[in-house]
Amino acid sequence: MAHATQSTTIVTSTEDNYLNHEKGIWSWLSTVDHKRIAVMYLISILTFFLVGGIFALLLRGALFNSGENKFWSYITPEVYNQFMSYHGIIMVFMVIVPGIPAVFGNFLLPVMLGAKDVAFPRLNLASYYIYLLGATIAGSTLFLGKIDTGWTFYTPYSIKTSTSVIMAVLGAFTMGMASILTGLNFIVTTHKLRAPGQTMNKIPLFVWAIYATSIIQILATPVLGITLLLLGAERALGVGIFDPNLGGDPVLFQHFFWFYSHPAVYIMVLPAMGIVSELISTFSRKTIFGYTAIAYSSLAIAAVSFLVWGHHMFVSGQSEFAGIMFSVITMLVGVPTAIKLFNWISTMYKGSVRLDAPMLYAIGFLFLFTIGGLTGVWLAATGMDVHFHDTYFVVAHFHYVMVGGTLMAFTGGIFFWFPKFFGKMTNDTLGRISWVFIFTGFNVTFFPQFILGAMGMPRRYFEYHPAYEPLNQISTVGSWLIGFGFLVALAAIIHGLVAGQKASANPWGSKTLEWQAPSPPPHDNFPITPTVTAGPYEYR
Amino acid sequence: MNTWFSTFSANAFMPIQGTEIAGKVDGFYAFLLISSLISSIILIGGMTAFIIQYKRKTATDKTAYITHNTMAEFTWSFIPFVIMMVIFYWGKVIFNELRTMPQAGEEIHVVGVQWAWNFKYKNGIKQYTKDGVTKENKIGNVEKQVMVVPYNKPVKLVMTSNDVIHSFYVPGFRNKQDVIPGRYTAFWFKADKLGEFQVFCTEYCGLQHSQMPATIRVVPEAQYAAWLDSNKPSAASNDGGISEVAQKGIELYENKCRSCHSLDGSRVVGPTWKGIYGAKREFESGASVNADDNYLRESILNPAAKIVKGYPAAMPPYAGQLSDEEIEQLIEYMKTVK
Amino acid sequence: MDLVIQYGLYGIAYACIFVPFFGFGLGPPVVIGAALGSFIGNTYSLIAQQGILKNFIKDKKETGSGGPILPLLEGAQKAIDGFENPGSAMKVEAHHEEEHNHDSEKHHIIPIPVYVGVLLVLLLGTVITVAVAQVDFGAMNTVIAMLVATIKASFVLAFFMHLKYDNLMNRVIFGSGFFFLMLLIAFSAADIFTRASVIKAF
Amino acid sequence: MSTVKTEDGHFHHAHHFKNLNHQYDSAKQGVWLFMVTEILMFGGLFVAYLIYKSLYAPIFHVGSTYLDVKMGSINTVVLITSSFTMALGIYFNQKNKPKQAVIALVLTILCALTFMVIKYFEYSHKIHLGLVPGKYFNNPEFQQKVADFINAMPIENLTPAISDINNMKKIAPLYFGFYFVMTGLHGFHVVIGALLILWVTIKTARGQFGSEYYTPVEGVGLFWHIVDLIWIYLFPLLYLVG
Repeated sequence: MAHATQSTTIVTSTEDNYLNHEKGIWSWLSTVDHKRIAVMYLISILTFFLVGGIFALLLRGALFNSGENKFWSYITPEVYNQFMSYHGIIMVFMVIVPGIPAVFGNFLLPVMLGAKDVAFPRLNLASYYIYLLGATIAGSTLFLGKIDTGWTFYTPYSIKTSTSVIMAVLGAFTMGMASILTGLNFIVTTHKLRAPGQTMNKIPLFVWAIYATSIIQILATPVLGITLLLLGAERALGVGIFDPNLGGDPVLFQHFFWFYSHPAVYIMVLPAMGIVSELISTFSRKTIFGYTAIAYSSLAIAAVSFLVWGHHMFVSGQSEFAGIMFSVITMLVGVPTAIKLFNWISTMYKGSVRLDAPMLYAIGFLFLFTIGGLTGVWLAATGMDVHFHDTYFVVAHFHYVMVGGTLMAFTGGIFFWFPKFFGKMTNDTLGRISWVFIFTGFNVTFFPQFILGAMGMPRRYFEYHPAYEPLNQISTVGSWLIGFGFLVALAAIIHGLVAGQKASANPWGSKTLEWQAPSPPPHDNFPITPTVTAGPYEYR
Repeated sequence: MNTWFSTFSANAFMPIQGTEIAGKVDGFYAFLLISSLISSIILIGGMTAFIIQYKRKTATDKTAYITHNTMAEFTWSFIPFVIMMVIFYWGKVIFNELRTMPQAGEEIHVVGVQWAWNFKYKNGIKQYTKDGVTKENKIGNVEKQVMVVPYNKPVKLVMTSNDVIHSFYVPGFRNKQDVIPGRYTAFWFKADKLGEFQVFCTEYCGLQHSQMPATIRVVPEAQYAAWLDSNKPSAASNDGGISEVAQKGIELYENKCRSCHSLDGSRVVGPTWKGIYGAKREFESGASVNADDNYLRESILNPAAKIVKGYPAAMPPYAGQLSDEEIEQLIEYMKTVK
Repeated sequence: MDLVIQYGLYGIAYACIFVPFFGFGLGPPVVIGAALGSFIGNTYSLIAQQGILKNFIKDKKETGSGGPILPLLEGAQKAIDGFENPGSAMKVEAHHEEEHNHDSEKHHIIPIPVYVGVLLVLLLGTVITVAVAQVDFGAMNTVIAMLVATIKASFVLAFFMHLKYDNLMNRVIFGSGFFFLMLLIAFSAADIFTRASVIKAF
Repeated sequence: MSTVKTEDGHFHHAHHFKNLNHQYDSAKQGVWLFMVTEILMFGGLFVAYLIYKSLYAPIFHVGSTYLDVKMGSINTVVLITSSFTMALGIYFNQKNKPKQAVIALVLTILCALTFMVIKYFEYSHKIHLGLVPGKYFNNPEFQQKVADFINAMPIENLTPAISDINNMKKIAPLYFGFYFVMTGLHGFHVVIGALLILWVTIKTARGQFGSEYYTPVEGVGLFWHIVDLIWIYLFPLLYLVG
């Protein structure tokens, strides 16, 4: 445990905490307290997640059967393409990329480092409003001209289509800007605001994961910025850089787009790995196995993620030499991921494991991320990817690592840090029930899609070959289970807010620094700034 | 259910192998399937074993203070590294075979247009979708283009697209290749099974992305030669006595105009070309004129100038994209559309 | 042990950067230089900034299993400390202890004549670029133009932006920007210039 | 919350930092991280430019002959002097001389404005000639020049893409697509830089900076030097080496 040598025996629950420090809605909207900004992010991200989830259910409903009598008759191919695009854009740009870093990174990074706030508090608030601005711009396309290019905006279709692509692209650009500013804030906080005595190998693994994510955010998002700007210029002025009739090369657009978007998938999954390291260590009451290995493999993943984007383009007209080059380096990304998985599982060895709701979500992460990771290796092999590219195999793969990985860890994180956020305990049985529904529903939805992919069903298809119908019907039923599971999770959270019993400062007996601050922590996090003398996972 | 799926044979859930390479890909698939199964058993099995064995008994259990173990950490980073290098190399060998074009062999040209695959043979046979895929053509009975190919002979497809990126995917051959406007890409196969193979478009290309299938029909050598001769367009008859210039107009119509203007009077996005030449046109601005050469040329170069009443101003200007000679061919063709 | 892991992972990362460049032949010496340069720069910053070597020596001394290399390492540590802040080798202990509150350091102020000198160099650089461009050296034109531009840019960076007097972390941060840009160029070019040309037979 | 000058002339640093120096170092590091994102954004444009320049060399060669090297060099000199005056602005703030600092900063803003005026002339001249990106391009004379240039090229360095003359004539406006996007985005950054310097000049005039606390001036200065740095690379690539 980070022994705080000064006696910080928790003063009886100080009435003054960050929630009731100031009253009134304006005190929330104009706050620069990183904890309040985290709560505001949580609310926005959960709403966008709800909207994205509804689009997902509509999509699955539309794909229930193919042919004349559609399950949702009002969904036409045009409406389906728009739903498919909105599900992608909302989930990627509004929920998963900002998700864990903005909510848990904002709230926990300063507390885990023993700091009073992030390095640039006003910039933190500005990033939240820039994120909201971007979300409203992209969201406004729902009413002004829709968008039907998918979240990848591939040219030349995104140049030719008459839907409002410039609006959506501007929204994505602005949200990218917010993501850069958050990453910048977290890097400087980790470098400059650590508690006295807390060297880089005494910080919790969650901070390492957020640090690696912020590095990717800083180095990858600008290239997405310029790509989207050029796409806007393409549509407005006909600049011709990505437009084949004007001499451009659409494959170059894919290079620029995936130079951001593959590191972006590591922006999505690395924070989730950070959360899982915390959960596994706390709920096995055992020091993490191979701290340095996990910390440095986060950095290794961040570094190698910039070299592998070509595996999205094996069949897109990319040269065979480039395909082979990207394939060999993509295999290297698998090594640090395998290191992490093995380390988490050996943390449980000789531990004392307790399956509360957060731990169940961590176990769910390990189970689903193993399958997701392994199928990723299949797609990295060029010979196999030619058959699987742009089929439902890929859809299943990235849902296993994104929903199975990031969203499982996100929900697990909410249940784990709920006492620290709001000072109340959530109802554990409701949490476990929600896990059961989400876990089974997830497998019922997405495992059949691996088989559909092997059978060759292409992606983004509204009408599919009758041979694919039975598996699609199973998948749609599964999606209702997931929907119900997340509703139960929402019920557990609301129940916690309304009727949760008072939480002590350290309900789970965890050893990292944030559990030494009272929950919910006061405005300046710690009555006295703690001095750290030992590692973050000193369970005996 | 269509029998071209072999559900419970060795290559579980993979479509019937249409080429020899498909067999190799399925072998690789079986290896990946088994090795991943073993790895997940190790990982998930180990996890569940630890969870059950080390259940928490009291709130303050004593746990072992193990921080790391170099030997274990080295093995479980080196062994996956080696397995992955094997997977990479095996994949590379198959990829190389899929992507090295045969020297000799039939050459067929494939043109992907928004929402149909068109095929062109050396001796001039054109499998073009005349009026495009209409609304009610569900996948079950859509009018699919058929590419007839010889059995057990290498066939090379030189593919391009006229508007957006599509992707020519034949599940039976385990091969797919994007078709990119402004560039040629190649796709080859040597079919070693008779019958019909399904072709999908797997790169998102808009409204009817899911309704542009095609079929590859593999026929014995002799039957293929006979088919080629019987369908060869004789030089004389060129589609009902249209002049040479208008003939070229068809090609331009297929590439550039078909997705918005129909020939049979139905409304797609823009007005139909049926009986357009000389007809009276009313405009949004209230003025009206008979559709002569100048009006048609102006509407092609700068369509926003005169918008026909009741139609959206959605046509992009073609100034600088079509040469005068091409515009001439289009107008000549429009005259023939009755 | 963690040194082994750290440099092992560095090895993997740099191996992936060599693979494309060797295959593509984009001047491997340039790439090896850049990779080794940033590798050494990073290691140096770890040693100078975070005292990794110092802890390593301390551990080895405590366990008494230093062996022959210990004095060597101590010499290296002394050299690095000497280089890091000249003339105050003795102060190094104090410097590392209170890592965070280094009030003693004043912000470096560059005298005006130095600024004027840099201005003249930049103006001269512009004149040279324009003059050289008139003479046609064929492909060399681009190389010369980029060379002069880089010299001018390094002057702006070093003096106008105080990078010369800044701590190592900011230099590494700024350098990483160019490094990742080089990755984008190398890999996109590796694809675009090695595409098989497909020709129509009829 | 932020740093404010108290009556006795000292500055109180933001409460979550240990001291002014700690805050200064953190702020500097934050600004440098933002500079990396600027470099990477413009870098993306340079990458696209270099790739297309090597694919369609004649278009870029003939295109660059249409650019006025005189105006470009004046603009370079203007931007370099503005960088110099910006550095002086920081220097005087470090020396606690707000009056000279304000003069230096105002000079920088003037240089920025002259840069934009010269750019206005360049743009209006090109638009007048019809040399604009693809969709609105109508200057057949430029297309013809590209065709003549290719015909005059020696056979051995004719790649298949270049030898297709009428295609090259059709895609010739690609050069001006690049020209307007790169210089336009840079110009936009010059305008943002000028506004930031204006904000900092007002604060200097109000005496809110001193030798202990001048971080905003240094931050804006860094941004301005990056904008100048990008022009140092942009000018030869577009104007000279086409």
